[in-house]
Amino acid sequence: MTIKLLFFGITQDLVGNHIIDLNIENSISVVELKSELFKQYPNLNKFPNFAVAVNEQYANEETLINDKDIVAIIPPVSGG
Amino acid sequence: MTIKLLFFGITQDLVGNHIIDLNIENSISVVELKSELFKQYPNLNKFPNFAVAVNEQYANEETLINDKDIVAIIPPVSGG
Amino acid sequence: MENNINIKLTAEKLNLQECYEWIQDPSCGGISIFVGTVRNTTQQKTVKKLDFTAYSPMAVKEMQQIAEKAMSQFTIKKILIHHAEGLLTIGEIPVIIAVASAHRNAAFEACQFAIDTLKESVPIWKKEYFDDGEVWVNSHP
Amino acid sequence: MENNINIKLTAEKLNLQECYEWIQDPSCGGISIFVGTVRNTTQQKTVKKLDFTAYSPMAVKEMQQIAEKAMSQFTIKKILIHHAEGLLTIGEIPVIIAVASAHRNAAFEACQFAIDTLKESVPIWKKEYFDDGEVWVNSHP
Repeated sequence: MTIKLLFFGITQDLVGNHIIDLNIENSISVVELKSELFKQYPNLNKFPNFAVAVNEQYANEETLINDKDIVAIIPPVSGG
Repeated sequence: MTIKLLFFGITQDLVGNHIIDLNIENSISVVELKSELFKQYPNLNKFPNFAVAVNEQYANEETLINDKDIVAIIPPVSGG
Repeated sequence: MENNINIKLTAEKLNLQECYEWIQDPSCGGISIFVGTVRNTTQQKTVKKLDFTAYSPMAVKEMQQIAEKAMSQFTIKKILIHHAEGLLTIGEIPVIIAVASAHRNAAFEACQFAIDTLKESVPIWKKEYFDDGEVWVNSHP
Repeated sequence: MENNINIKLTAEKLNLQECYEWIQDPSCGGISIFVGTVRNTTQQKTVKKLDFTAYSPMAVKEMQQIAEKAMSQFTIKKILIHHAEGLLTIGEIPVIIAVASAHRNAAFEACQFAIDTLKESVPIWKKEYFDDGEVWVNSHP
Protein backbone atom coordinates (compact mmCIF):
# COMPACT_ATOMS: atom_id res chain seq x y z
CA MET A 1 0.00 0.00 0.00
CA THR A 2 1.04 3.61 -0.58
CA ILE A 3 0.59 6.68 1.52
CA LYS A 4 1.34 10.25 0.54
CA LEU A 5 3.52 12.18 2.96
CA LEU A 6 3.50 15.98 2.98
CA PHE A 7 6.26 17.90 4.77
CA PHE A 8 5.96 21.55 5.77
CA GLY A 9 8.20 24.26 7.20
CA ILE A 10 11.37 23.12 8.93
CA THR A 11 10.56 19.44 8.30
CA GLN A 12 10.39 20.04 4.55
CA ASP A 13 13.87 21.58 4.72
CA LEU A 14 15.22 18.68 6.81
CA VAL A 15 13.78 15.99 4.53
CA GLY A 16 14.51 17.92 1.35
CA ASN A 17 11.11 17.21 -0.15
CA HIS A 18 7.57 18.53 0.10
CA ILE A 19 5.84 15.33 -1.08
CA ILE A 20 7.01 11.74 -0.68
CA ASP A 21 5.14 8.58 -1.60
CA LEU A 22 5.86 5.93 0.99
CA ASN A 23 5.30 2.22 0.36
CA ILE A 24 4.46 0.14 3.40
CA GLU A 25 3.25 -3.43 3.84
CA ASN A 26 0.27 -2.92 6.18
CA SER A 27 -1.65 -0.19 7.91
CA ILE A 28 0.49 1.40 10.59
CA SER A 29 -0.15 3.75 13.48
CA VAL A 30 1.14 7.31 13.63
CA VAL A 31 3.74 6.37 16.23
CA GLU A 32 5.00 3.54 14.02
CA LEU A 33 5.17 5.89 11.05
CA LYS A 34 7.19 8.34 13.09
CA SER A 35 9.88 5.79 13.99
CA GLU A 36 10.00 4.71 10.34
CA LEU A 37 10.53 8.35 9.31
CA PHE A 38 13.28 8.92 11.88
CA LYS A 39 15.01 5.85 10.43
CA GLN A 40 14.64 6.83 6.76
CA TYR A 41 15.29 10.55 7.34
CA PRO A 42 17.80 10.82 10.21
CA ASN A 43 17.80 14.63 9.75
CA LEU A 44 14.28 14.68 11.18
CA ASN A 45 15.76 13.82 14.59
CA LYS A 46 16.98 17.43 14.69
CA PHE A 47 13.35 18.50 14.94
CA PRO A 48 11.25 15.65 16.36
CA ASN A 49 8.67 18.05 17.76
CA PHE A 50 6.00 17.84 15.05
CA ALA A 51 2.33 16.93 14.89
CA VAL A 52 0.79 14.61 12.33
CA ALA A 53 -2.41 15.09 10.37
CA VAL A 54 -4.14 12.24 8.56
CA ASN A 55 -6.45 13.27 5.73
CA GLU A 56 -6.39 16.90 6.87
CA GLN A 57 -7.22 16.23 10.51
CA TYR A 58 -4.91 16.25 13.50
CA ALA A 59 -4.13 12.64 14.48
CA ASN A 60 -2.86 11.13 17.71
CA GLU A 61 -0.18 8.50 18.22
CA GLU A 62 -2.67 5.64 17.88
CA THR A 63 -4.43 6.84 14.72
CA LEU A 64 -4.16 4.14 12.04
CA ILE A 65 -2.88 5.09 8.60
CA ASN A 66 -4.40 3.15 5.72
CA ASP A 67 -3.82 2.79 1.99
CA LYS A 68 -4.13 6.08 0.04
CA ASP A 69 -4.20 8.21 3.17
CA ILE A 70 -2.59 11.61 3.02
CA VAL A 71 -0.33 12.23 5.97
CA ALA A 72 0.99 15.69 6.79
CA ILE A 73 4.01 16.37 9.00
CA ILE A 74 3.18 19.55 10.90
CA PRO A 75 5.90 21.45 12.77
CA PRO A 76 4.74 24.16 15.22
CA VAL A 77 2.44 26.49 13.31
CA SER A 78 3.09 30.21 13.14
CA GLY A 79 0.24 31.80 11.25
CA GLY A 80 -1.38 35.09 12.18
CA MET B 1 -21.94 86.97 40.28
CA THR B 2 -23.12 85.03 37.25
CA ILE B 3 -22.63 81.42 36.30
CA LYS B 4 -23.54 79.80 33.03
CA LEU B 5 -25.62 76.64 33.30
CA LEU B 6 -25.69 74.11 30.44
CA PHE B 7 -28.38 71.42 30.36
CA PHE B 8 -28.13 68.26 28.24
CA GLY B 9 -30.34 65.33 27.29
CA ILE B 10 -33.35 64.68 29.49
CA THR B 11 -32.48 67.62 31.78
CA GLN B 12 -32.58 70.04 28.86
CA ASP B 13 -36.08 68.78 28.03
CA LEU B 14 -37.21 69.10 31.67
CA VAL B 15 -35.85 72.62 32.12
CA GLY B 16 -36.84 73.70 28.61
CA ASN B 17 -33.52 75.40 27.94
CA HIS B 18 -30.00 74.45 26.90
CA ILE B 19 -28.27 77.52 28.41
CA ILE B 20 -29.30 79.55 31.45
CA ASP B 21 -27.41 82.39 33.11
CA LEU B 22 -27.89 82.16 36.85
CA ASN B 23 -27.26 85.08 39.17
CA ILE B 24 -26.15 84.18 42.67
CA GLU B 25 -24.82 86.26 45.54
CA ASN B 26 -21.74 84.26 46.53
CA SER B 27 -19.79 81.20 45.50
CA ILE B 28 -21.80 78.10 46.22
CA SER B 29 -21.05 74.41 46.30
CA VAL B 30 -22.43 71.91 43.81
CA VAL B 31 -24.81 70.48 46.40
CA GLU B 32 -26.14 73.97 47.12
CA LEU B 33 -26.56 74.65 43.42
CA LYS B 34 -28.52 71.42 43.07
CA SER B 35 -31.06 72.34 45.73
CA GLU B 36 -31.38 75.80 44.16
CA LEU B 37 -32.08 74.15 40.78
CA PHE B 38 -34.67 71.75 42.21
CA LYS B 39 -36.43 74.83 43.66
CA GLN B 40 -36.31 76.95 40.50
CA TYR B 41 -37.03 74.02 38.14
CA PRO B 42 -39.35 71.63 39.97
CA ASN B 43 -39.48 69.47 36.83
CA LEU B 44 -35.87 68.46 37.50
CA ASN B 45 -37.10 66.43 40.49
CA LYS B 46 -38.41 63.94 37.91
CA PHE B 47 -34.80 63.16 37.05
CA PRO B 48 -32.55 64.04 39.97
CA ASN B 49 -29.95 61.48 38.92
CA PHE B 50 -27.44 63.73 37.14
CA ALA B 51 -23.76 64.56 37.49
CA VAL B 52 -22.36 68.07 37.45
CA ALA B 53 -19.30 69.34 35.61
CA VAL B 54 -17.62 72.63 36.45
CA ASN B 55 -15.52 74.13 33.67
CA GLU B 56 -15.61 70.88 31.69
CA GLN B 57 -14.51 68.62 34.52
CA TYR B 58 -16.64 66.31 36.63
CA ALA B 59 -17.25 67.91 40.03
CA ASN B 60 -18.25 66.43 43.37
CA GLU B 61 -20.83 67.69 45.84
CA GLU B 62 -18.30 69.92 47.63
CA THR B 63 -16.78 71.55 44.54
CA LEU B 64 -17.14 75.35 44.80
CA ILE B 65 -18.67 77.27 41.93
CA ASN B 66 -17.27 80.73 41.37
CA ASP B 67 -18.07 83.75 39.25
CA LYS B 68 -17.97 83.09 35.47
CA ASP B 69 -17.78 79.34 35.94
CA ILE B 70 -19.50 77.15 33.38
CA VAL B 71 -21.59 74.46 35.00
CA ALA B 72 -22.95 71.53 33.01
CA ILE B 73 -25.82 69.31 34.15
CA ILE B 74 -24.96 65.81 32.95
CA PRO B 75 -27.61 63.08 32.94
CA PRO B 76 -26.37 59.48 32.43
CA VAL B 77 -24.27 59.46 29.29
CA SER B 78 -25.03 57.10 26.41
CA GLY B 79 -22.35 57.56 23.77
CA GLY B 80 -20.75 54.77 21.83
CA MET C 1 3.01 60.96 23.31
CA GLU C 2 0.55 63.38 21.65
CA ASN C 3 1.33 62.00 18.22
CA ASN C 4 0.28 58.57 19.39
CA ILE C 5 -3.22 59.71 20.33
CA ASN C 6 -5.90 60.59 17.78
CA ILE C 7 -9.21 61.99 19.09
CA LYS C 8 -12.09 63.19 16.94
CA LEU C 9 -15.70 64.21 17.58
CA THR C 10 -17.33 65.00 14.29
CA ALA C 11 -20.61 65.51 12.45
CA GLU C 12 -19.10 63.75 9.44
CA LYS C 13 -19.31 60.01 8.81
CA LEU C 14 -16.62 57.99 10.55
CA ASN C 15 -14.21 56.25 8.21
CA LEU C 16 -12.73 52.87 9.15
CA GLN C 17 -10.05 52.87 6.46
CA GLU C 18 -8.84 56.32 7.55
CA CYS C 19 -8.62 55.05 11.15
CA TYR C 20 -6.69 51.97 10.05
CA GLU C 21 -4.21 54.02 8.05
CA TRP C 22 -3.52 56.24 11.03
CA ILE C 23 -3.17 53.41 13.56
CA GLN C 24 -1.00 51.00 11.62
CA ASP C 25 2.66 51.14 12.52
CA PRO C 26 5.72 49.17 11.43
CA SER C 27 6.63 48.44 15.06
CA CYS C 28 3.20 46.94 15.83
CA GLY C 29 2.04 43.43 15.13
CA GLY C 30 -1.46 43.63 16.54
CA ILE C 31 -4.28 46.07 15.95
CA SER C 32 -7.57 45.80 17.81
CA ILE C 33 -10.46 47.81 16.41
CA PHE C 34 -13.92 48.28 17.86
CA VAL C 35 -16.66 49.61 15.61
CA GLY C 36 -19.97 50.53 17.19
CA THR C 37 -22.90 50.48 14.79
CA VAL C 38 -26.53 51.55 15.15
CA ARG C 39 -28.69 48.49 15.80
CA ASN C 40 -32.20 48.12 14.43
CA THR C 41 -33.68 47.04 17.76
CA THR C 42 -33.33 47.84 21.42
CA GLN C 43 -35.28 46.02 24.10
CA GLN C 44 -37.52 44.40 21.48
CA LYS C 45 -38.45 47.74 19.88
CA THR C 46 -37.60 48.72 16.31
CA VAL C 47 -35.23 51.67 16.17
CA LYS C 48 -35.52 54.05 13.21
CA LYS C 49 -32.60 56.35 13.91
CA LEU C 50 -30.42 57.78 16.66
CA ASP C 51 -29.50 61.35 17.43
CA PHE C 52 -26.20 61.96 19.22
CA THR C 53 -25.62 65.18 21.16
CA ALA C 54 -22.33 65.94 22.86
CA TYR C 55 -21.04 68.48 25.32
CA SER C 56 -18.27 68.86 22.78
CA PRO C 57 -15.33 70.51 24.54
CA MET C 58 -15.71 68.30 27.61
CA ALA C 59 -16.33 65.17 25.51
CA VAL C 60 -13.08 65.72 23.64
CA LYS C 61 -11.22 66.24 26.92
CA GLU C 62 -12.68 63.04 28.38
CA MET C 63 -11.79 61.07 25.25
CA GLN C 64 -8.25 62.42 25.47
CA GLN C 65 -8.07 61.37 29.13
CA ILE C 66 -9.23 57.86 28.28
CA ALA C 67 -6.56 57.61 25.60
CA GLU C 68 -3.86 58.83 27.98
CA LYS C 69 -4.97 56.38 30.66
CA ALA C 70 -4.91 53.54 28.15
CA MET C 71 -1.40 54.55 27.06
CA SER C 72 -0.18 54.46 30.65
CA GLN C 73 -2.02 51.30 31.76
CA PHE C 74 -1.34 49.05 28.77
CA THR C 75 1.78 48.41 26.71
CA ILE C 76 0.44 49.96 23.54
CA LYS C 77 1.92 52.22 20.89
CA LYS C 78 -1.05 54.20 19.54
CA ILE C 79 -4.71 54.76 20.25
CA LEU C 80 -7.50 56.39 18.25
CA ILE C 81 -10.99 57.32 19.46
CA HIS C 82 -13.47 58.78 16.96
CA HIS C 83 -17.09 59.56 17.83
CA ALA C 84 -19.88 60.87 15.63
CA GLU C 85 -22.45 63.59 16.43
CA GLY C 86 -25.90 64.16 14.98
CA LEU C 87 -28.42 61.89 13.27
CA LEU C 88 -27.37 58.34 12.44
CA THR C 89 -29.46 55.64 10.77
CA ILE C 90 -29.29 51.85 11.14
CA GLY C 91 -25.87 50.46 10.30
CA GLU C 92 -24.09 53.79 10.60
CA ILE C 93 -21.12 54.19 12.92
CA PRO C 94 -21.27 56.21 16.16
CA VAL C 95 -17.82 55.15 17.37
CA ILE C 96 -14.51 53.68 16.22
CA ILE C 97 -11.72 52.81 18.63
CA ALA C 98 -8.42 51.45 17.36
CA VAL C 99 -5.33 50.40 19.30
CA ALA C 100 -1.95 49.26 17.98
CA SER C 101 0.65 47.42 20.01
CA ALA C 102 3.61 45.10 19.54
CA HIS C 103 1.64 42.20 21.02
CA ARG C 104 -2.04 41.58 20.61
CA ASN C 105 -3.29 41.08 24.17
CA ALA C 106 -2.47 44.64 25.21
CA ALA C 107 -4.28 45.94 22.13
CA PHE C 108 -7.43 43.95 22.93
CA GLU C 109 -7.39 45.00 26.58
CA ALA C 110 -6.84 48.69 25.87
CA CYS C 111 -9.53 48.72 23.18
CA GLN C 112 -12.08 47.16 25.52
CA PHE C 113 -11.05 49.51 28.35
CA ALA C 114 -11.50 52.52 26.07
CA ILE C 115 -15.00 51.65 24.85
CA ASP C 116 -16.13 50.61 28.35
CA THR C 117 -14.87 53.87 29.85
CA LEU C 118 -16.21 55.99 26.99
CA LYS C 119 -19.68 54.61 27.62
CA GLU C 120 -19.40 55.53 31.32
CA SER C 121 -17.84 58.94 31.29
CA VAL C 122 -17.85 60.82 27.98
CA PRO C 123 -20.65 63.43 27.92
CA ILE C 124 -22.47 62.27 24.82
CA TRP C 125 -26.17 61.41 24.78
CA LYS C 126 -28.24 59.49 22.31
CA LYS C 127 -31.94 59.77 21.64
CA GLU C 128 -33.61 56.73 20.13
CA TYR C 129 -36.42 57.29 17.64
CA PHE C 130 -39.14 54.63 17.39
CA ASP C 131 -42.31 54.50 15.33
CA ASP C 132 -44.25 55.65 18.36
CA GLY C 133 -41.94 58.20 19.91
CA GLU C 134 -38.46 58.87 21.16
CA VAL C 135 -36.42 58.47 24.36
CA TRP C 136 -33.13 59.62 25.78
CA VAL C 137 -31.19 56.41 26.41
CA ASN C 138 -30.44 55.65 30.10
CA SER C 139 -32.73 58.47 31.22
CA HIS C 140 -36.06 56.94 32.11
CA PRO C 141 -37.34 58.96 35.06
CA MET D 1 -25.19 29.22 10.03
CA GLU D 2 -22.91 28.90 6.99
CA ASN D 3 -23.86 32.37 5.79
CA ASN D 4 -22.63 33.79 9.05
CA ILE D 5 -19.12 32.43 8.57
CA ASN D 6 -16.63 33.86 6.09
CA ILE D 7 -13.29 32.05 5.67
CA LYS D 8 -10.58 32.94 3.19
CA LEU D 9 -6.99 31.88 2.60
CA THR D 10 -5.59 33.88 -0.26
CA ALA D 11 -2.45 35.01 -2.07
CA GLU D 12 -4.09 38.40 -2.62
CA LYS D 13 -3.82 41.34 -0.26
CA LEU D 14 -6.32 41.29 2.59
CA ASN D 15 -8.83 44.14 2.52
CA LEU D 16 -10.14 45.62 5.77
CA GLN D 17 -12.98 47.56 4.16
CA GLU D 18 -14.24 44.43 2.38
CA CYS D 19 -14.18 42.55 5.70
CA TYR D 20 -16.09 45.35 7.42
CA GLU D 21 -18.75 45.43 4.73
CA TRP D 22 -19.32 41.71 5.06
CA ILE D 23 -19.41 41.66 8.87
CA GLN D 24 -21.64 44.64 9.55
CA ASP D 25 -25.24 43.76 10.25
CA PRO D 26 -28.32 45.80 11.22
CA SER D 27 -28.96 43.53 14.22
CA CYS D 28 -25.44 44.03 15.63
CA GLY D 29 -24.23 46.91 17.74
CA GLY D 30 -20.65 45.83 18.28
CA ILE D 31 -17.94 44.75 15.88
CA SER D 32 -14.53 43.63 17.10
CA ILE D 33 -11.79 43.44 14.48
CA PHE D 34 -8.27 42.13 14.85
CA VAL D 35 -5.72 43.03 12.21
CA GLY D 36 -2.34 41.33 12.36
CA THR D 37 0.43 43.24 10.61
CA VAL D 38 4.02 42.38 9.82
CA ARG D 39 6.31 43.97 12.42
CA ASN D 40 9.74 45.33 11.55
CA THR D 41 11.46 43.60 14.45
CA THR D 42 11.34 40.31 16.28
CA GLN D 43 13.52 39.54 19.27
CA GLN D 44 15.60 42.65 18.61
CA LYS D 45 16.34 41.66 15.02
CA THR D 46 15.23 43.67 11.98
CA VAL D 47 12.77 41.77 9.83
CA LYS D 48 12.80 42.42 6.07
CA LYS D 49 9.85 40.32 5.00
CA LEU D 50 7.84 37.24 5.87
CA ASP D 51 6.85 34.28 3.75
CA PHE D 52 3.66 32.44 4.69
CA THR D 53 3.12 28.85 3.58
CA ALA D 54 -0.09 26.97 4.34
CA TYR D 55 -1.29 23.41 4.12
CA SER D 56 -4.21 25.00 2.36
CA PRO D 57 -7.10 22.50 2.46
CA MET D 58 -6.47 21.68 6.10
CA ALA D 59 -5.88 25.32 7.05
CA VAL D 60 -9.25 26.28 5.61
CA LYS D 61 -10.92 23.41 7.49
CA GLU D 62 -9.27 24.47 10.77
CA MET D 63 -10.30 28.10 10.26
CA GLN D 64 -13.86 26.93 9.60
CA GLN D 65 -13.78 24.87 12.81
CA ILE D 66 -12.55 27.87 14.82
CA ALA D 67 -15.40 29.95 13.40
CA GLU D 68 -17.97 27.28 14.24
CA LYS D 69 -16.62 26.92 17.77
CA ALA D 70 -16.76 30.68 18.26
CA MET D 71 -20.35 30.73 16.99
CA SER D 72 -21.33 28.04 19.51
CA GLN D 73 -19.33 29.36 22.49
CA PHE D 74 -20.15 33.06 22.25
CA THR D 75 -23.36 34.96 21.58
CA ILE D 76 -22.26 36.34 18.25
CA LYS D 77 -23.97 36.79 14.91
CA LYS D 78 -21.16 36.59 12.34
CA ILE D 79 -17.47 35.80 12.16
CA LEU D 80 -14.88 36.30 9.45
CA ILE D 81 -11.34 34.88 9.31
CA HIS D 82 -9.09 35.87 6.41
CA HIS D 83 -5.44 34.81 6.16
CA ALA D 84 -2.82 35.67 3.55
CA GLU D 85 -0.31 33.35 1.87
CA GLY D 86 3.02 34.17 0.27
CA LEU D 87 5.49 37.03 0.69
CA LEU D 88 4.50 39.96 2.88
CA THR D 89 6.55 43.05 3.67
CA ILE D 90 6.53 45.26 6.77
CA GLY D 91 3.11 46.73 7.50
CA GLU D 92 1.24 44.24 5.30
CA ILE D 93 -1.57 42.15 6.72
CA PRO D 94 -1.28 38.38 7.32
CA VAL D 95 -4.61 38.07 9.13
CA ILE D 96 -7.94 39.82 9.69
CA ILE D 97 -10.54 38.51 12.11
CA ALA D 98 -13.89 40.26 12.50
CA VAL D 99 -16.81 39.41 14.77
CA ALA D 100 -20.23 41.06 14.98
CA SER D 101 -22.65 40.67 17.86
CA ALA D 102 -25.56 42.45 19.48
CA HIS D 103 -23.42 43.30 22.50
CA ARG D 104 -19.76 44.13 22.44
CA ASN D 105 -18.27 41.83 25.09
CA ALA D 106 -19.11 38.68 23.15
CA ALA D 107 -17.54 40.19 20.03
CA PHE D 108 -14.29 40.98 21.85
CA GLU D 109 -14.13 37.55 23.47
CA ALA D 110 -14.84 35.65 20.27
CA CYS D 111 -12.33 37.71 18.30
CA GLN D 112 -9.60 37.07 20.85
CA PHE D 113 -10.51 33.36 21.02
CA ALA D 114 -10.28 33.11 17.23
CA ILE D 115 -6.85 34.70 16.87
CA ASP D 116 -5.46 32.78 19.86
CA THR D 117 -6.73 29.47 18.48
CA LEU D 118 -5.63 30.26 14.93
CA LYS D 119 -2.09 30.79 16.16
CA GLU D 120 -2.15 27.41 17.91
CA SER D 121 -3.83 25.14 15.42
CA VAL D 122 -4.07 26.39 11.84
CA PRO D 123 -1.36 24.78 9.67
CA ILE D 124 0.29 27.93 8.39
CA TRP D 125 3.99 28.63 8.78
CA LYS D 126 5.97 31.79 8.45
CA LYS D 127 9.60 32.23 7.56
CA GLU D 128 11.25 35.42 8.73
CA TYR D 129 13.89 36.99 6.49
CA PHE D 130 16.65 39.01 8.14
CA ASP D 131 19.70 40.72 6.66
CA ASP D 132 21.80 37.75 7.67
CA GLY D 133 19.52 34.83 6.94
CA GLU D 134 16.09 33.37 7.48
CA VAL D 135 14.28 31.17 10.01
CA TRP D 136 11.05 29.24 10.30
CA VAL D 137 9.27 30.84 13.26
CA ASN D 138 8.77 28.56 16.30
CA SER D 139 11.03 25.91 14.77
CA HIS D 140 14.47 26.34 16.27
CA PRO D 141 15.88 22.83 16.64
